[in-house]
Amino acid sequence: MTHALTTALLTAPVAGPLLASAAYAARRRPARAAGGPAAWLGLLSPLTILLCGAALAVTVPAHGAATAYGRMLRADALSVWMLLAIGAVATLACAASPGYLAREDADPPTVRRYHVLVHAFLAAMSAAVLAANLGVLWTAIEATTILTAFLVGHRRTRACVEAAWKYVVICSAGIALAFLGTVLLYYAARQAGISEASALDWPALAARADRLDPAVVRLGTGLVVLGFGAKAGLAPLHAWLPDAYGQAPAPVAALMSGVLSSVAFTGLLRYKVIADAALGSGYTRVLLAGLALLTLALAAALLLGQRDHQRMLAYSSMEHMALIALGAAVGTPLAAVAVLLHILGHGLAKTVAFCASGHIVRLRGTSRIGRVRGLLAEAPALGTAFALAVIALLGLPPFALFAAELGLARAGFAAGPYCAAALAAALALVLTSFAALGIRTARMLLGPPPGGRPPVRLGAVAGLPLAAGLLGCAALGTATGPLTRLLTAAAAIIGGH
Amino acid sequence: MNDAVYTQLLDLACGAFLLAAVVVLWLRQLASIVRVFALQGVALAAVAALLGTYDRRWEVLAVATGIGVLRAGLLPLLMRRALTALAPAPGHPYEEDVSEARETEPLVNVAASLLSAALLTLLAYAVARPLVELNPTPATRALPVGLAVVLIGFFTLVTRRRALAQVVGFLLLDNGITATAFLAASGVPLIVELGVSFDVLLAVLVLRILTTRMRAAFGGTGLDDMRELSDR
Amino acid sequence: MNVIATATVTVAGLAAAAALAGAALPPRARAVTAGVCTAALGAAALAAGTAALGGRRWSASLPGLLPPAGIHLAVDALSGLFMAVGGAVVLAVAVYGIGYAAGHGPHGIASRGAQAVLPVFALALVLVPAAASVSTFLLLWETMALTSLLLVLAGHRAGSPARQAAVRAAGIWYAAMTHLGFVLLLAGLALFAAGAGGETFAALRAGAAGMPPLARGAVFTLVAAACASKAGAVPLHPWLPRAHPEAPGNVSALMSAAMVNLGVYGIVRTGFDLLGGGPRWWWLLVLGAGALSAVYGVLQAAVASDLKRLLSYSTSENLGLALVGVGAAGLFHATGNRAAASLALAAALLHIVNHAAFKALLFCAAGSVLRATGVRDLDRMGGLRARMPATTAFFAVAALGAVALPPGNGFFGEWLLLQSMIHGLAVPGVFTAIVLPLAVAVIALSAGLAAAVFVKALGVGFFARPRSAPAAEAAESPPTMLAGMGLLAAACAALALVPGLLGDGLSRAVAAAGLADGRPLTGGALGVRLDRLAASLSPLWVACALTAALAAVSALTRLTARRRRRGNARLWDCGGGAPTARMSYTATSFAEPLQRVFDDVLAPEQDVNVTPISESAYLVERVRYQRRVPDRIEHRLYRPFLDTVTGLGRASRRLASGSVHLYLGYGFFGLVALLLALAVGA
Amino acid sequence: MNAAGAVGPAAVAAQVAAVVAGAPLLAGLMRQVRARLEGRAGPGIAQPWRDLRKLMRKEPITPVGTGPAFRTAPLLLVASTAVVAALMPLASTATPAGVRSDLILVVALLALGTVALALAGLDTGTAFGGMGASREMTVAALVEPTILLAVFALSIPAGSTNLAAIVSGGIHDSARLASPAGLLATAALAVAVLAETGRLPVDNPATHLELTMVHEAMVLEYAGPDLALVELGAHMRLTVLLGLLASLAAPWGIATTASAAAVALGLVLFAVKVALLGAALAAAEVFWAKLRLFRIPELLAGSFLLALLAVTASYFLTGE
Repeated sequence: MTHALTTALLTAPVAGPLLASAAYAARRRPARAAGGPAAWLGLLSPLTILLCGAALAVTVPAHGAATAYGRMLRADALSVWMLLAIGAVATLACAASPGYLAREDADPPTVRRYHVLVHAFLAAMSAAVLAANLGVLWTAIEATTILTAFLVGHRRTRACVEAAWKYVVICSAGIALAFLGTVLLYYAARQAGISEASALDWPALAARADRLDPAVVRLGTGLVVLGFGAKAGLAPLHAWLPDAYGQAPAPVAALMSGVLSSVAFTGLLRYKVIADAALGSGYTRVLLAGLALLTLALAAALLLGQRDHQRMLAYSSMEHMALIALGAAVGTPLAAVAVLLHILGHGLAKTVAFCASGHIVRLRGTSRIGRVRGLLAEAPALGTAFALAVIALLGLPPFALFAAELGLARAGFAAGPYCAAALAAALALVLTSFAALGIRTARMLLGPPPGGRPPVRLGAVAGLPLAAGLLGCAALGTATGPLTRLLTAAAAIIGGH
Repeated sequence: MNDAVYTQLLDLACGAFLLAAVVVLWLRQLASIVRVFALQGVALAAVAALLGTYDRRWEVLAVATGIGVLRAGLLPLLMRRALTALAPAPGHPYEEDVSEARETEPLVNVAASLLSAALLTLLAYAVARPLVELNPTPATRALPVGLAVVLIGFFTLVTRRRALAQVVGFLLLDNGITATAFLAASGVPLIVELGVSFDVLLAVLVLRILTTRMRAAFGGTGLDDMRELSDR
Repeated sequence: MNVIATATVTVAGLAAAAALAGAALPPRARAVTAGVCTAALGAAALAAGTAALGGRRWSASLPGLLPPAGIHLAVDALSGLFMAVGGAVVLAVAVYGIGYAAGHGPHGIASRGAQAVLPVFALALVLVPAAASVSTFLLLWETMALTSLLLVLAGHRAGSPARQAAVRAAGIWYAAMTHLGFVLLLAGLALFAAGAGGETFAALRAGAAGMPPLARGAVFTLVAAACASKAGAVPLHPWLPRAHPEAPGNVSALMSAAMVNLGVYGIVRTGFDLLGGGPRWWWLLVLGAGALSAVYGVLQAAVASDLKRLLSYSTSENLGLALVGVGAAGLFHATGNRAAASLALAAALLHIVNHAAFKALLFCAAGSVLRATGVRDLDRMGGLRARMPATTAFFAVAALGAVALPPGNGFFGEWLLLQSMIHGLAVPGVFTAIVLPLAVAVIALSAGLAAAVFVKALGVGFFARPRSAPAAEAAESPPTMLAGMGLLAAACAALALVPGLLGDGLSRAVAAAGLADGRPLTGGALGVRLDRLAASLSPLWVACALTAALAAVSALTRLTARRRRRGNARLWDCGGGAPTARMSYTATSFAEPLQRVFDDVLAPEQDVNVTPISESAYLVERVRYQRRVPDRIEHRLYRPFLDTVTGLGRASRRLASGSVHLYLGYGFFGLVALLLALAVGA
Repeated sequence: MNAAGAVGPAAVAAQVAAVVAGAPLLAGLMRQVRARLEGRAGPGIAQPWRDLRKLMRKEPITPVGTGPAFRTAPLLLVASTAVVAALMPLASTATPAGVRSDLILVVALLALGTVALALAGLDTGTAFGGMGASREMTVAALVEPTILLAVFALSIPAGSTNLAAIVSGGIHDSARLASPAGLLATAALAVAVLAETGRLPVDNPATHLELTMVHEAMVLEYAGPDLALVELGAHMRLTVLLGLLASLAAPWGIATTASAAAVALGLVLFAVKVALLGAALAAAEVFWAKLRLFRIPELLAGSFLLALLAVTASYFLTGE
């Protein structure tokens, strides 16, 4: 593969969305608020990400990691996997956006701002995934916070402002801790004789991690786990999640829950690789498993008393991120495969769930669970999509999360008594969440149509992304097909030691 | 500059840096808090400059200048303007209302806050021991100061009821991290530093905009009003 | 190409075709096409199972599917038995389902979704026994659970609000309990795979012996608990008497006759084949759970007045009996009595086959009644034999099987079970001396009570006179439903008369479980003889003798009687004279003596409300009497737990109070805790 | 076919004939014994036969609203009992039916008759029919564990549930019968027989008082030939069950070879044994009162305990 092509493939996922964002910003006169062919141009940038991801998925497992701009951008199998996740989820979310904006009756400036921010957000996520430098990774992730803050506060209502404030303050504080951790790691690297230029360069650090001072790495990794954990929705800095996801526009909530949290978690995984090489896997295992169990317990407890379906989905995200964290804690190759499957599967399923949830809010004017009844009868297509998405999120076959949770359980029980105990506790908590989520979904979906109104049609435009997401999730759970090599290679990066 | 003077000056700057953080906890007037924060920015810039001068690394000096401009100039300026924007307009019926300008009643009262700050500083010393032991130089010996400011900043964030006070808390946290970076390794690579500063600036801008919207939506910037989104 | 392979591929293809037909075709064609394809699927599975019972084997693996584990399938005689049972039930019930769906509106079981899901359920049902790796087993198991859950919910918008609420509650209970089972199974099998160092069944078999006893015990306990829950064993049963009644008729037939069996399959496969048997306490657990379910299930059935609820509790009872057999087999195996062990296992498997036949028929008949009358309450039925003669006849045939009396098909299985118990005592051991008599008593008590249960169901539900308008206006079911039930009735008859034909297949199945060192029972069309034990039985002979005696008595009566023509007369009723339908005995009154006898176990709740007329406190205007027999285990075991959990959920809302300070405080304390831990740890 | 080959089938036929013909006589004997003990003259032991003849001559009646179950139940009752009579080694163990004379099968066939009658009772749709059926099934359900456990206890020494094997084992090894296990099991079985046949103290065959009826309430609607069959069936059940008890407790005299003389002797001894048992039972009934329905479980629990003790005793005494 030529160097130019590699550079192009690595640049496009960042540059494409940035260009799109700039184009939207430059367009002074949006013809109509939403809809029309112009609205669909927004699909170009996520498709760029997806296509670059696909192209890299072919080359990277075969030829090893690709780099560009003097090792500023670097795509290994893990990055490519995440790029695919971003591309897939973003394509669905962007396809759902015109419909969302049309329903919101947003005025042209709002629509423009929405598009500008969403595409910039995509660029930031791609950058975070492709960054070889841990500092750049951090910058990109903090950039996503800032960009999404406006998207969370998109509607400027009291609730939106409140959610945005909490989001920015909690996430910024958390991510600042991650930066402190990064600084300490840099200090350790410099003291280990690594040059200034490559002291934050991930491949260099990972290769020479065994020389780092254990005590400093321990402190730094702890801070990073707390910090990126905040962004990934792990306890203790998790509390912004339900507020932000509940107030953000549905496609943005889908993006945040579906990929942003896992992008942050992948960042964390990069540090974990370094820490494991420096300290052995025990430290991060205890840390991640502890946080994962805490998060699972919180999510289960809060799901049990939940009365709002968007917040319910947010807590379900916490639950899934905790399972992903648990998989990372287990850390065997099988667990790593499970984690990656979980990330992509959860992204797709949660996107569908959030988009469907947005439609439900629009249909009933509320997100209270108690106010939604007989959804399957009232809006069959929407109800079915929501039901299937929840089924996928509950970890039932044929969706990818089933395969992932199966792999996680097998890996966890094989990784020693402590992991097995943690996993047993996790399974009990997952069961609680399952029941809570199931009861609430059943309440919303089942029963006769309220008021005997005729069924509401969802329409092809709104329905297509939902169907595509579900199909993708199911296909991934059935067979990984051409992605198998990529999956194995990516798993080797985080669990191959 | 000989070693003794350098150490003296560095310790002085670090002391001022920590003191400023503690004073922020002590004060109630938001305007004074912003002023003290600006002073802390100066101390931070001084630390950076001292390190650069001692190591004769001129690019560090440049970074120190940038930091000085940002932390002692730009950010306090932004906050002062936010503060004036928040103050009731002349002729407003609540013109005399000073609640927007004061952190009247923090979640943890001032005495307890100061005590906590002392404990947090001790914690920072305990935690930073391995950092110092790795490479004991005058700069790294001051590392606990950076960590202490991080903790104090976080503490401010948790306990202050005014939106602006919380922003200051966040910035204290950030100052602490920057100080740690300088003391530990003379700062992170330039591109990272740029990115970080840019992000911090943007974060403050976002928070400022949100403060304005908050005032429009809630009629004030008291964070206790914002409890609509909950599971209760 | 192997017969089983061809049949399995056909099964998969037909399932896909049926699901597509169910999802895509217009309503009228939907039920017929999907039904025919599903029936063919059942037939193919039956063929595969029969071939496997005949001694053929097959295995395959598809590494590309279900990342990262791959799919592994293998069919031996044990799988074959369950495949054949599942296939046969699917075949008959699918035929029945064509007519059944036609009688329902566009929603419910005839809807697009239900018709598309049903074939997938059938597919999972027949393929679970063919799974040959942990992941495959779990995938199929969970697919089966999910699809059956969706089908249980099919009636969520039909009927009264109370019925809708019942469907919803049933769905939730079912989902939660089945997921609990899945989690247990997942934990157990994952532990097993970890201990054995591989996840295919072949690897498990090879690695099981090397595992420490504690791990083996944990694996078995977890798997057995999960499977017992699937089999509706007490105390993990509460989903069963809720879900089976609320499901549409054909679905409850599939669930009760085919799905629950797989619980027993799981225990047999794991306990005997994969783990290679284990210590006594494993099997005592199984036997205890089985005995408890048998007695508790039949007692609840005895006092139930809802026909489908009665049938579901009876499922609990019969699967309990099968578990008693499995437990006894394990116990004998652990004490070295291999002959009795293989006999007990054969008895358990045979009982499952028999139960599948009669329970499918019972549920189909109950579905027909429900479809014709809309009534499930026995107290409101009655007199159906006149309006629905064929359905009544089918129900009677099945009920005869269910009461385990000759010439019904249930008798032989229970006879075999008792034989194994009697011969199991030949091997000394204080343990067996105490456990076996109690097991025999349990079997006998459940058989006795089952007779009362089905006399009630048949006598009160179908005989006498109609006790409500819908029952009086019932009409016989359409031909396809009758055809489906006819198939099942034929199966019942065949099993009743010539169970010996199953002998070789059963011996192979028991051998596949790793138990038999010979053939536990041999037999042909005429009778069955037990290997090494002096016992034989010829159901065909019994049936012939009974028929001959009946004919002789009938002929003699006619010969000796003076007047041949029968005259009609009013009912006498001890001089009370032709009573009205309201005066006849209801199911509730029928069960009253039993309920009083077992008062302490059942703990019925009753409620008497006396309203005096306004003028006088002594004259009564109205007395309202209400009595319910709640599921006591559910009340005492599950309710408090559920209330605690709900309370916890309510209390935990305070964790998300909306205060940003609290939220940041979580992080701050987390940070301080981490730093303290690091400072102290260093 | 040689003579020995013909003796077997002949013995079966003789058994059935003896039971059918003797059952009303047994009932008559018992009533006569009772009458004499109570100081009455009594109608003579052939009275049940006269009753049956009278009933057979009457018009068959179908009450309105009853169905096939009502009509076939009497036939099934008599037929199943006749099959049992054929199966059991009452006079000879060496019959062609002997190999199939499984104790569990016998118990099940007797239960089949009970179930058929209970269904017939429900089929009438009357309050009494339902009540009788309900009580009958309650008692039958509770008797079942006792009977099977007693069967279990008796089968252990023989290692088989085959009645012929048990009986011939008893003849050859008399010590078994006198063992604690044998005695306990026989006692348990005796109580179960009382309950199964509807004798005092479980049920009073002579009562027609609403509150005390069990069996009679169930068959209240029968008349004419149907009633005759029901009555005959009840007598046959009693005979067969007493015969079972006699065969198990005192098997002496039952032919174990296919010789005509032995079979004839066995038949005579069978009649004597059953008559003695019946007389003893009738004598005892004079001194018993009927138990309340809800006290019956206590009686049955007692007999269950006996049966359980029998099993454990048989284990501890033979299982070394």
